[in-house]
Amino acid sequence: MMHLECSNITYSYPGTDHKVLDALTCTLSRPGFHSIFGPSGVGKSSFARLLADLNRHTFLGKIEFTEIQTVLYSYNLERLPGWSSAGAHLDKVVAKEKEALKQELINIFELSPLLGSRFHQLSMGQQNRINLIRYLLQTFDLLILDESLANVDEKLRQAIILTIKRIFPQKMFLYISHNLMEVSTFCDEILVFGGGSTGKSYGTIQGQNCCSSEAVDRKKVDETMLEIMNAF
Amino acid sequence: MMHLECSNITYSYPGTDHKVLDALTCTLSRPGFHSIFGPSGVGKSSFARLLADLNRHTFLGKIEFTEIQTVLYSYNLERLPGWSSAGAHLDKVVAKEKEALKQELINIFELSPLLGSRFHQLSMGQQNRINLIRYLLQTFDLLILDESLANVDEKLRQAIILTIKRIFPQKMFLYISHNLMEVSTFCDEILVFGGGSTGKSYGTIQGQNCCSSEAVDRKKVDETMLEIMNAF
Amino acid sequence: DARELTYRLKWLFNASVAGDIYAEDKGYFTKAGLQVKIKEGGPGKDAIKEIELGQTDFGVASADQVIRALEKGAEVVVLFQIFQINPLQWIYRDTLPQITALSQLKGKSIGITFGGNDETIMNTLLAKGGIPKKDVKIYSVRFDFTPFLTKKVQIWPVYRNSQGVILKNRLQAEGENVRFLNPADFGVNFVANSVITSKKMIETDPDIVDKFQTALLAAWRDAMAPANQESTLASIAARDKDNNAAITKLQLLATRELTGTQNFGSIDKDAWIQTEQIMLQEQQIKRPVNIQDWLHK
Amino acid sequence: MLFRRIYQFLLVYFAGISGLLLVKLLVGLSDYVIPGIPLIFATAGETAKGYFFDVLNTLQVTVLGQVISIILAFTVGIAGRKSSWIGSFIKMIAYNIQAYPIVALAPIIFILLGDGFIPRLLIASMICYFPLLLSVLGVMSSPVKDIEHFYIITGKMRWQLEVKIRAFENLSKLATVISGSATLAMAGAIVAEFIAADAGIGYSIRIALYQSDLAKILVALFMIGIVISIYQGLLESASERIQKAWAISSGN
Amino acid sequence: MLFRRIYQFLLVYFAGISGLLLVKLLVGLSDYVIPGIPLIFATAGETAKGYFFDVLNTLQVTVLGQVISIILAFTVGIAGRKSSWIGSFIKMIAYNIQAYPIVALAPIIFILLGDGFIPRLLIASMICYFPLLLSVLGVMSSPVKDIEHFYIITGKMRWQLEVKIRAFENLSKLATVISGSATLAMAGAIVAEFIAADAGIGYSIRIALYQSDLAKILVALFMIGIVISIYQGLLESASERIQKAWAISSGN
Ligand SMILES: Nc1ncnc2c1ncn2[C@@H]1O[C@H](COP(=O)(O)OP(=O)(O)OP(=O)(O)O)[C@@H](O)[C@H]1O
Ligand SMILES: Nc1ncnc2c1ncn2[C@@H]1O[C@H](COP(=O)(O)OP(=O)(O)OP(=O)(O)O)[C@@H](O)[C@H]1O
Ligand SMILES: [Mg+2]
Ligand SMILES: [Mg+2]
Repeated sequence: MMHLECSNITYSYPGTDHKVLDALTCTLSRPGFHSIFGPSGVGKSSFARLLADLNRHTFLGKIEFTEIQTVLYSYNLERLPGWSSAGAHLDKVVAKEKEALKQELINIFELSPLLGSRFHQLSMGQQNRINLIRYLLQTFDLLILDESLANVDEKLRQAIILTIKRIFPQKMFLYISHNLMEVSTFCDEILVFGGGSTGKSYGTIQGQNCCSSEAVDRKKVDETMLEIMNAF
Repeated sequence: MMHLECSNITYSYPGTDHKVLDALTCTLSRPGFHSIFGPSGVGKSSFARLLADLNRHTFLGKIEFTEIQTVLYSYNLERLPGWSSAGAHLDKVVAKEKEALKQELINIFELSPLLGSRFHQLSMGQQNRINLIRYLLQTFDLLILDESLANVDEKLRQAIILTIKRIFPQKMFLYISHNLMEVSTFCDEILVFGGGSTGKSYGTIQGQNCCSSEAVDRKKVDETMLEIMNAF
Repeated sequence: DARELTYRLKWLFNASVAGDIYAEDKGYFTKAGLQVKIKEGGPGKDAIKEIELGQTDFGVASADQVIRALEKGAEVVVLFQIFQINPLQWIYRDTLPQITALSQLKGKSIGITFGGNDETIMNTLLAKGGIPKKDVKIYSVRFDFTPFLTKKVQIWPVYRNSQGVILKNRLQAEGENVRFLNPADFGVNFVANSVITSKKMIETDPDIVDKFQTALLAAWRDAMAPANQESTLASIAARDKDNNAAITKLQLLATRELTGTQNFGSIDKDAWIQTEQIMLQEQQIKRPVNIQDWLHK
Repeated sequence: MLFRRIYQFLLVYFAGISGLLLVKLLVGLSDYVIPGIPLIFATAGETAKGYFFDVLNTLQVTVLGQVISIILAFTVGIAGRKSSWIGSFIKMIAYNIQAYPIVALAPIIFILLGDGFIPRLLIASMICYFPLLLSVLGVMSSPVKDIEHFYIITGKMRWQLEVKIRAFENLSKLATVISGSATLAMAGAIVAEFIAADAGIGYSIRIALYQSDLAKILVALFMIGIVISIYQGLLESASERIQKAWAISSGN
Repeated sequence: MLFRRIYQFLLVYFAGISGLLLVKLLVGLSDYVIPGIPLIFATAGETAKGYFFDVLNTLQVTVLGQVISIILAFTVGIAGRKSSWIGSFIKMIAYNIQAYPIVALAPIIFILLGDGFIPRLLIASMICYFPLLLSVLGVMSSPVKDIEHFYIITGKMRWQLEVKIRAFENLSKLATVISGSATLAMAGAIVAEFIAADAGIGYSIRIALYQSDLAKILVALFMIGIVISIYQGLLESASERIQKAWAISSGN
């Protein structure tokens, strides 16, 4: 079955001697909506960029993909080209056979009124959404969402996460977010990156992995949140 | 006393006929940590940019500042110039007499180990923090934080908010964020922008305005959150 | 024979090419059964190269060009020599005493175009006058006359029948008079422009060359005839819009003097030999080319 | 824009003339060194019309030459943007040819191309294209990471798209350079005419110089200035309109 | 970088020569039109050393001229970046002067400045500065909003800072243009010498042209090419090192 295994990853940016990742070992053992969680600057984005393009970086340790061919990395500062509307750009990068899926996602992402606008005319949350939707319409096995929904309101974000879980049960996602409750509620395996500038620690915590807002058991979520908090 | 009054603000971007703000009337009646809350694309940033630079925009309605001379607007996509370290840039823009305050903020913002790095070498949350701190060290009466802490982890963000409330009780802040619980817990007056693309509604809800994490009454926060949710 | 021939001049259309213009304008070529197109020259144009490349059939080149080309294996033949007196002379204000002996050049500031014919000629004059280079102030000439006009340089090289006329006229308008220093007066006969064609042309189409030469010579002779002055001026005016009638007339008079009136178009063999010798002396060429062998009968 | 250009040009031109006349007056130079006002007017009366048509003639070469150099600069700039060997090689050829002053290359060009319209056009384009190339290279070799990332990681990046993204992000820079290159093309055309042609204002300037007639040159400069101001102004207005159409006003 | 430049130049040069020789062979031309190999070698033997020093002489003017034009281009570009009347006026002057081919301006320059080193330098700088200006203008007139916002809203923006921010954000573009402008300065210096000077390789080319001596011109072109390749290569290495030092490698 699809899984990802990292052992003893140590990584520094070229020209620096600060270890951004220090002997990171972790496993994501199945498809699903997983997460990386941890304080600002702990190395989440660095790790994600490493996974997305192994060849561009030099690091110590081993990363093994099983049944994962295509890894995509999306982040919240991306932009679309400015010469035509967001909708036109979307049309360009989506294959014909995904038309139905595209329409469904556009509705859930509440993007239909915005498709005629140029990217720079959109609000930040709107930009986040139009960027993410185009990734979802590509071919991939593992998609990393690096704060890709950081500027979207919680309600809509929740709807989007639930949709992704429903539509892509066979794919692996790695959701990087600073919203503890959201991560605890909706994610499956949560890689917790802990420790600040001194030492680093890594661990995996099982999230509630809820698949609808009704299914949320607030108490259990609280437990998970506590577990994560203590992992630091 | 310091306050801000807007009546019947209607605004469209030049060249479009979509009313981004539609007859917005609101009041912020005292210094403190206030908030604008609402779904993505509702017009929060647009309103904030209007407040920050009245002269650059043409709009209908009236905005009145009382005892507010200097309005600053910060947002999460800002960058620092690349030719020297974040610390050096900070030193450049901070007046001598604020040195002590600067040191205090640096510690609370957990920035000391980062001062030697160039801006582009920082993680997103680190970039957010270094950007915000320089605004706090300027002279201002009203500071707008447009998702300025969007990419910072919750724990640190909470510490930062509490610090701001403690150190600047005489100033007015307008915090734009998508984190409902945080807004409900720590903000004073919450301007709720509601409604999506059809009609718009605006209202003010009183937040819990907690000044320490111990003081948080979870039940009351839940009530506020509910009130805000229903305001849509 | 309706074959179209081209004839490349060395310089712009003005009175100094009066005969060439006259030939085309008055149908001398057509009358000879030739179809000839004459093309204006200029600083970037080199008739010898064009002849070799087959871009033109006849052309005008200066003697030094011809000699240099021969040295490098080009096969061009001189048909006739347009100017009996080299138009390249030096102008000076009459505030200087008239130069009657070369020794008078001592101490003067003289313009020469480095690399140009005037350098070669002036060097020869100085050598002839026994004046060491350090005894004159040599000034490097560029394409504008300011140093002469502002009196920074006393003796300045000009083409006697074109710029020479213009300058003289301009200075006269300000009440200044000028004189010309003609190297020929001091025994330096450096040949100027001649009409040339390729050796191949002479071998393959001798009758065309003959007809061309005859027609052109006749045109030059007629153009220089005082009787035809008005019609020559009219032909020139149709081509040269940049000079006014008065100047053109003066230029034509000057040209007439340079082409000579008796031995019109004749090749001054001695002058050619002297030219070659001067160029050898001045190391413009490294080996003799026997120029006399390349002068058409 | 257009009227401002003309108006500004007149200001500069008459300032220049006044400066020259001042020098004339102060140093006491005669009319044949620096022409006086009456002479300038007389000369203008005689030659202005002819020169105007000469400049229009030159303008034709200018426009065509500019179009060619833009095409050339973009072709070479796009091909040379990669830091591959070929890219660096193309850049190198472009650089080297530039260092050779046209006056030295002209004889070779004439040998290979004969005379007429083509070498005139070639020289005009050669003078204009290199500065364009520099800008195009600068723009084309700096990635726009936040836009390109998606296309690269999904394997959708084509060189056409890369070029389009980079061009669009630097639209105003490229527009400045392209409309500015009009004057370069004009200068190039004039130089070409000066060296080689038998038409155009460059040719007329050569004759005036040969006659050492500064008054004529001043009239020619006036005509060149007025025509280039109009052309430049039109180009700028057009480029503004095109930019607006393609981009809708960008930035918030 | 440096060796690659030289090596590439040699490739281009010998390709060019081979092309010319091929034409010579096919059409059967004499040494006068296109010199043969023995003549080229003989000429090289006689003139190479002299020309090399001529080029070095020219290089001095080039370097100085380039420095001046960089200063000039930045001054005008910075002053002209605003869309104010003055900005547009400065731009307009810069544009207009450019359209006047140097050959037409030269007599005026000579009248005003006499002759010698100064006009040579001036002409070299004038030819080099305009393309630089275009790029500087392009860079200086596009705001970097996400960096400038803070300084504008807090009233800390000074023009120096604005310029610094925009220059820094476009460092690689400016570096391309500045190091590329070396060849422009060289071409400018050569043209200036061609028109005006009595030293430098441009002057030697003029003499060779008077004598229709293509072999000499080919040797001169070789010397120019080799020297400009070295200068260019050095500039590029230096600019790379400077960029690294100022920026640390930017981008993630
Ligand atoms: N290009 C770079 N060069 C050098 N150091 C870098 C670079 N990018 C990031 N870093 C450093 O690496 C560390 C990890 O950064 P990273 O962006 O991975 O953090 P993160 O966990 O994603 O944080 P955040 O939640 O704030 O985005 C930080 O200390 C940062 O300063
Ligand atoms: N420059 C612009 N030109 C035209 N329309 C714009 C422009 N900027 C924003 N808009 C539109 O105005 C509306 C409000 O945008 P605004 O950025 O104020 O939203 P917001 O409430 O801040 O949203 P978010 O939470 O996603 O940042 C959106 O529909 C957006 O598409
Ligand atoms: Mg990150
Ligand atoms: Mg916003």
